[in-house]
Amino acid sequence: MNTEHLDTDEQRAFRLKAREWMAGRMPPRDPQEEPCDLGDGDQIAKDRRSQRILWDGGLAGITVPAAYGGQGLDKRFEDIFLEEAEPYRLPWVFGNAFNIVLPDLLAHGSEHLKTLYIPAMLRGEHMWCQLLSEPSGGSDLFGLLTRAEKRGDKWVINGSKVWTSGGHFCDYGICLARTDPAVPKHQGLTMFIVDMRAPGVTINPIQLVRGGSHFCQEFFDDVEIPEDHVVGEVNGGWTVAQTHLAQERISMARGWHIGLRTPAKAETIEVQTSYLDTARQLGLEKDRHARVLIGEAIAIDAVYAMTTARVGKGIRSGALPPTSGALSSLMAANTAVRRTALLSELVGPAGVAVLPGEEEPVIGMDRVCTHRIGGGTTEMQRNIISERHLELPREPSLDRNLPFNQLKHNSSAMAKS
Amino acid sequence: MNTEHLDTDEQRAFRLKAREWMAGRMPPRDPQEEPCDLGDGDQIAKDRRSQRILWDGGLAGITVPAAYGGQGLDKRFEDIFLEEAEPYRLPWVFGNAFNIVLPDLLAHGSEHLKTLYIPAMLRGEHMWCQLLSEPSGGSDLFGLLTRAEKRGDKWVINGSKVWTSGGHFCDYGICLARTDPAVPKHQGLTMFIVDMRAPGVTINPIQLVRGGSHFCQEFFDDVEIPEDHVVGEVNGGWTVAQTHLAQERISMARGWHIGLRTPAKAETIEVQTSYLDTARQLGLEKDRHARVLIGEAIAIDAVYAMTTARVGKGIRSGALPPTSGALSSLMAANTAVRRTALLSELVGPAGVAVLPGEEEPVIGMDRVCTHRIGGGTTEMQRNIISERHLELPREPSLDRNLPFNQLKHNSSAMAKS
Amino acid sequence: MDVGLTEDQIALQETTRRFLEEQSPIGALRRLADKDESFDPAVWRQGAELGWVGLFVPEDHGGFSEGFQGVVDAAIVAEELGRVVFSGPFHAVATVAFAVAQAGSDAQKAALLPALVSGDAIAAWCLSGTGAQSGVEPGGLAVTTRGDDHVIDGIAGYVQDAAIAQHLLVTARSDAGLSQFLIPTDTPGVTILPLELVDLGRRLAHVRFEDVVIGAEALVGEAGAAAAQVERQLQVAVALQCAETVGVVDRALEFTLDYVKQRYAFGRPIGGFQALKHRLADHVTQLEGAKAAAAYAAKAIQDESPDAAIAVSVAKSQCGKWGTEIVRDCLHMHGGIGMTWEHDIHFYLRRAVSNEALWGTPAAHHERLCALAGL
Amino acid sequence: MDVGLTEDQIALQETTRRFLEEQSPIGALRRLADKDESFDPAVWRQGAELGWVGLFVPEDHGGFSEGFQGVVDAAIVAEELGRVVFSGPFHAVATVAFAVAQAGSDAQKAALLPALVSGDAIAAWCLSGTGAQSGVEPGGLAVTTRGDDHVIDGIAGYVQDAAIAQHLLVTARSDAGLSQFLIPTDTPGVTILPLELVDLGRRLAHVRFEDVVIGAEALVGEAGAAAAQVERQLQVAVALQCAETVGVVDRALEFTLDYVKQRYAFGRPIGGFQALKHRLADHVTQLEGAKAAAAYAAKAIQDESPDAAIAVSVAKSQCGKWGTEIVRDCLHMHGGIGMTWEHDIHFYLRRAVSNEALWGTPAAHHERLCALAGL
Repeated sequence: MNTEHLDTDEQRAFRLKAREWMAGRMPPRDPQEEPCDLGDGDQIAKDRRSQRILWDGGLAGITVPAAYGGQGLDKRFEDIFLEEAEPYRLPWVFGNAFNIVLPDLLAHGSEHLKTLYIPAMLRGEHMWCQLLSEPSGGSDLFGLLTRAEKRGDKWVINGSKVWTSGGHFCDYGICLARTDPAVPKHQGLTMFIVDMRAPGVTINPIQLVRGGSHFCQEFFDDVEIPEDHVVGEVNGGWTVAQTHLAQERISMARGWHIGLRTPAKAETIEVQTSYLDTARQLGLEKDRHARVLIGEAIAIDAVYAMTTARVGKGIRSGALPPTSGALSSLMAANTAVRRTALLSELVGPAGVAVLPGEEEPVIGMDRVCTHRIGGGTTEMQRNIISERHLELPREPSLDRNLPFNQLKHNSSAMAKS
Repeated sequence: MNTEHLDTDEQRAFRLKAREWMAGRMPPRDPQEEPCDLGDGDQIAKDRRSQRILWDGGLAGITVPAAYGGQGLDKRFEDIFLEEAEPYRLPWVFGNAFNIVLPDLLAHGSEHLKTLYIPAMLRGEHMWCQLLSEPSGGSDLFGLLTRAEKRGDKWVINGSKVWTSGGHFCDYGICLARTDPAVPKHQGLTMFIVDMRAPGVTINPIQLVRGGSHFCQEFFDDVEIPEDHVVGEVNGGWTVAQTHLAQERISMARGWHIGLRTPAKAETIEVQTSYLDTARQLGLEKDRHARVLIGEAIAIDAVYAMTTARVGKGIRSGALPPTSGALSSLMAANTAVRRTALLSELVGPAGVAVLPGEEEPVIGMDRVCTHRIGGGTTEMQRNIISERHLELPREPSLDRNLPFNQLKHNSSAMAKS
Repeated sequence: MDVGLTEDQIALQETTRRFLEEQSPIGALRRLADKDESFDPAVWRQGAELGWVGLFVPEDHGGFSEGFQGVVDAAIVAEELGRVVFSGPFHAVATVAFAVAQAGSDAQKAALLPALVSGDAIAAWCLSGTGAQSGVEPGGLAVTTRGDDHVIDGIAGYVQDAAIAQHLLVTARSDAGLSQFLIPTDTPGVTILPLELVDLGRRLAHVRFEDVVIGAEALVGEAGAAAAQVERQLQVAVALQCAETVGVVDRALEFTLDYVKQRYAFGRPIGGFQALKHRLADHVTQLEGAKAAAAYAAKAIQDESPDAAIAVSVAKSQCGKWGTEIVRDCLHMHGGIGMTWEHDIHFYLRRAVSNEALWGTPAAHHERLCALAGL
Repeated sequence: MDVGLTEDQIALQETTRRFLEEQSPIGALRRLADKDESFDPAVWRQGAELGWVGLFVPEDHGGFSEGFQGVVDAAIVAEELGRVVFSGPFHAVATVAFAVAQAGSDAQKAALLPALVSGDAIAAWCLSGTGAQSGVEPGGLAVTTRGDDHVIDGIAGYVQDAAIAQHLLVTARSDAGLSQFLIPTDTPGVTILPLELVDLGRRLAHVRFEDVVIGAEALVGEAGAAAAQVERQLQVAVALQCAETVGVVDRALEFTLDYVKQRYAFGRPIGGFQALKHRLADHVTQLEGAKAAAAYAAKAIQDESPDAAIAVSVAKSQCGKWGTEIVRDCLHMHGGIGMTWEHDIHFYLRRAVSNEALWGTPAAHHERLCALAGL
């Protein structure tokens, strides 16, 4: 796994510096720990401290230009850093900041915004969220209704965003809003930076079916934004969003959390021993039907892992287009649904009722809660695959060319909001 | 099953007449016999004779007006006839004639056409086919390309029809053709009666994957049709086709072949004993996985039978709309596909290879050949159910309002033909 | 279940629906769950007063049905209960009322039935053990004799409403065969072990029997000869469960259809996208199958048809499998909002998933179908 | 299988594809079937000359691979064979060539391998009996000793190409364990019983052994100690079958995509309807899974990875199930024309359905996965 033998002298020096600096300073990795709970304030505080440690050691923003506080090194140095960081918990809560906001700013941000926000991000001072989805439209991102109007030298935002991971812990958000409703829907959007503590911002956690509430809904009530806090061009938000979404896909494919991306993952089939344990507990080891169910669960897990690895390899080598991540996403969803059905059939009533000890019957609740909605519904993944990979005709579009406020549905919706 | 106790005196007299006439004259029913093989000339000849026997006994066209050679009686008499006919093989090869052409003619035909064709039909003299589907469009019936042009006092037909059941044995066909390509596709159609022996008609049997070839493709090369052989209005073919398709659906739902419609079907769950025999032959009686597979096959068969019965009852009582037959059709397709998968898994290699004796491995070939395409693909059934039953929005239509010959795809297709 | 209902049945359906919409709408379940409660005793009593339990009880014990006549009507009620994911102890009480009315002694009938009919008493039905196959056949409890008494040991698994019941109808096996006993829940040696559930509107428990000594007067039917009556009870229980699932799915599909017609994306109602349309067409088709199978099963039991046992397992196969499949996709079609506690749909999915797993998974009923077919 | 191929492998793929397109296109199979023939010996010989069998044979016996090195390359060839639903005896000959190269005596290697490599000889591989589980484990034949000789009795089931083979590699069980023998097909007591097939481009037979007496020189490997070599052969056979299925599905999807882009209905290409688009998206996703799993399996065998056995059964699960599912829907999307003899698609579906059922159904491999995982 370790690629130390490939190091140049310079790389070797960097490796030793990283090794030495992190030893004793960074918190150890706990394999049992949830990678990232954006509803857990303690974890967030710990990760802020860790990020500051990396900054102080010259290990923050390894590939970010030095002008914005980074190290200005190439990708090889990041791999070396990740190898050396393997024993530690890296700060996982900055996923939005590093995976999405940073590339948005580097590609489209003004010098002012870049110097204002990137170094603070690298020091672990700011947590970021992305403010894209709205209650009125999930898959139809660019049909958003949140309005931003220019009043004097300020932009004033009104509307609502939803499914914001960790919204209530965030300092800043990158927010797409409609600045010109009189043009077709893609053309009248602008990307802003919003101070989440600004007057008029209300943040409500969303309670999920299974408990937990690291998603939030935000309401913006005349929230003022300085004129220079536009990322990219006014009414050019769609272009910024393309960068944004591409980065999101790439990050999902390679692993959202820095430090969970192991540069050369061992490729061996892992069999979930819990399946076997369950069969033994139920006395079904020799039951042929149970064995068929378990064998299928083993197989679909393995196929999913192999497919993800293959798609990742294909994207990296250029053999597959970057949108191929949709194949993995769709298979993840289908595999999860099938797995819950197999395990439910295996355990029968024990899937829906258990003696106290756990908070809930896990297998049955998995069955209730396994849905691929966040991060793009299966429908959107199938659209991407069929239209971009298979080059099948696009859906007839009824809203692509008309001015946004002349679409019947929107005119009433915007009147309400 | 027999409803003799409900008879009025008149009905009783009719019953006795039917009973007496058929005894010794009609061929016996063979439960093993395929109901109708439109590729089998002997069967067709036999059925022509049987229909003539019924005619001679005053038992043909029981509900057809006397003016056209029928008995002019109500539905109750038909039920009585079917009860009495139970021991015999009724003439099954006239499905198209009685289920579809007869209602088309009664609803839309001129007096001339009705007197010309209905009595001959009832005497068993003519076999009919329907000439609707074309090679260029399966589900999109009304996108048909076959042209009919008026030349003097004749119509002249050019084009091709396909999936005609028993085309090579038929005397007449009812044929939908385009008479005005300069209007939207539904508006320029006309329904004709075509003499299948006329010059210019070529009939080719289609060889299917599994053998058998009771479907044909017809080519029309300047086929002349008398001017008075239009059913309904010129350019009013769409209206006639609505009657036609509704009758087809109703007939499918109640049973295509007269005599296979038992008026008060016993409602008991029938378990396919072949499933059990197969398990025993393979020594899998006690194998739990095999039992789960077989049990599911038993269940889906039963659910399909119950659903068909329920839908039929619902349509008759008005609780369900007439299009509800689509529910049965879709379930038939889904059930058949699932059944073949279950049985294939049960028998393993014996599904794809057998010792000689049968012509082919039945279970595996069922798996290859089980598709619901004819009689409306599953996609069309799902459209009917979602748009008409669930009242979901119709598909955006790109061809409904434009003149037929201005659709890009058609202009090139019509130039070719 | 609108196909083939009589006028009386339609009236029963409408009365029940109106009562439930007023007294026990789905929102009530969320309010109960927020308080960590699982049902409202007052609503149950009112429902009982409407005659829900009396459907299985003869007139002289406070009800209004003889024999198996109440099964189809009870299925109509169960379907309505499913539409609001009702939280009261209908299945447990109805099954025990049916059992005692059919097989109980006069003393048992007189003592228990009027109180069940009025909603004053709750009874639970102990059938199976705690294994993966629990729910399709008797198991878990063994009975021996000690003098004139009967002694029960073992664990009855997944017993509905045991924790709120005053009476238990217990099925136990001896060398002679199956026996059933009607005993108070507080009989010494009986321990109720409540379970954590997926379905928040229901209560299940394992019930442990340790040297539980019972007098002969507690026998329901003949000692060692209860197999046939137990089978009938199982049929009633499963048929009512299937009818309930039909109600769950029917209602979930209804509001999902409303939702997809109103929710816009890309300038169109999402219900206009063919991918959703076709899935919904499949769902309504399988729901029609579930309605057909559930109705057939109830009717077959009521008519004492020879295929009643098969019909019940056919119904469970269809309702169990498609109940979960359809409601799961209904949730999916709601998108993000379907994943929130505030939306109703998850309560429907919880009930569908639970009904699939309890009283025999579809797979367990498939095996049973083989046995019933003689394999 | 384009992800991760070396340049040499791409060249092998291209050469094979070009040869097959010229010499054995899918239409050739229809012409053979119309004549009631199942393959063309001349084409097989030419294919062998391209090196298809030599991939498993060391240089001194006419081939060019040592050990397990040929497995990935052979899988590339098998995938190409799948794309034209090739009818020659590749799987049988390749598996026996692998077996003899790995475990045969020097005399056996010298006698058989050059003739297999050149296409002059055909050999068949007898593994299992005739039961429903046939194909995943040895069975059907028993061996006893009589003096220095071995005596085989029983029936080997579903043996590919036995009817055209001059040699049989036989797996038989004694009390000591498994043994393998290489014998001429015309050995006294051996009867070939050809079967009727779904797949018209393949030949299967049951092979009956009645008191078949064989000398010790026919042993392949040690008597009673062949289990490990048989397992390896099974892995190779199944991995090649999976690779072939990938080719079958890949090609069927290719021309189905072409078809749905060109076929118009309701003024649009039918491939523009979302119901079809979404199903095709599912299919290409599962095909990607099949490609990943088949490639992983071949590589794992070649690398002698400890997870090779599991990888093979995982691949069979994925390729078996989705091969049939996808090609079936491809046929469906062709509408009426797909149901005609004249169209190619049914040959693809026949091969997919057969490959799913032979050498272990997915369900049989699921059970095997449990055993391999220690359950």
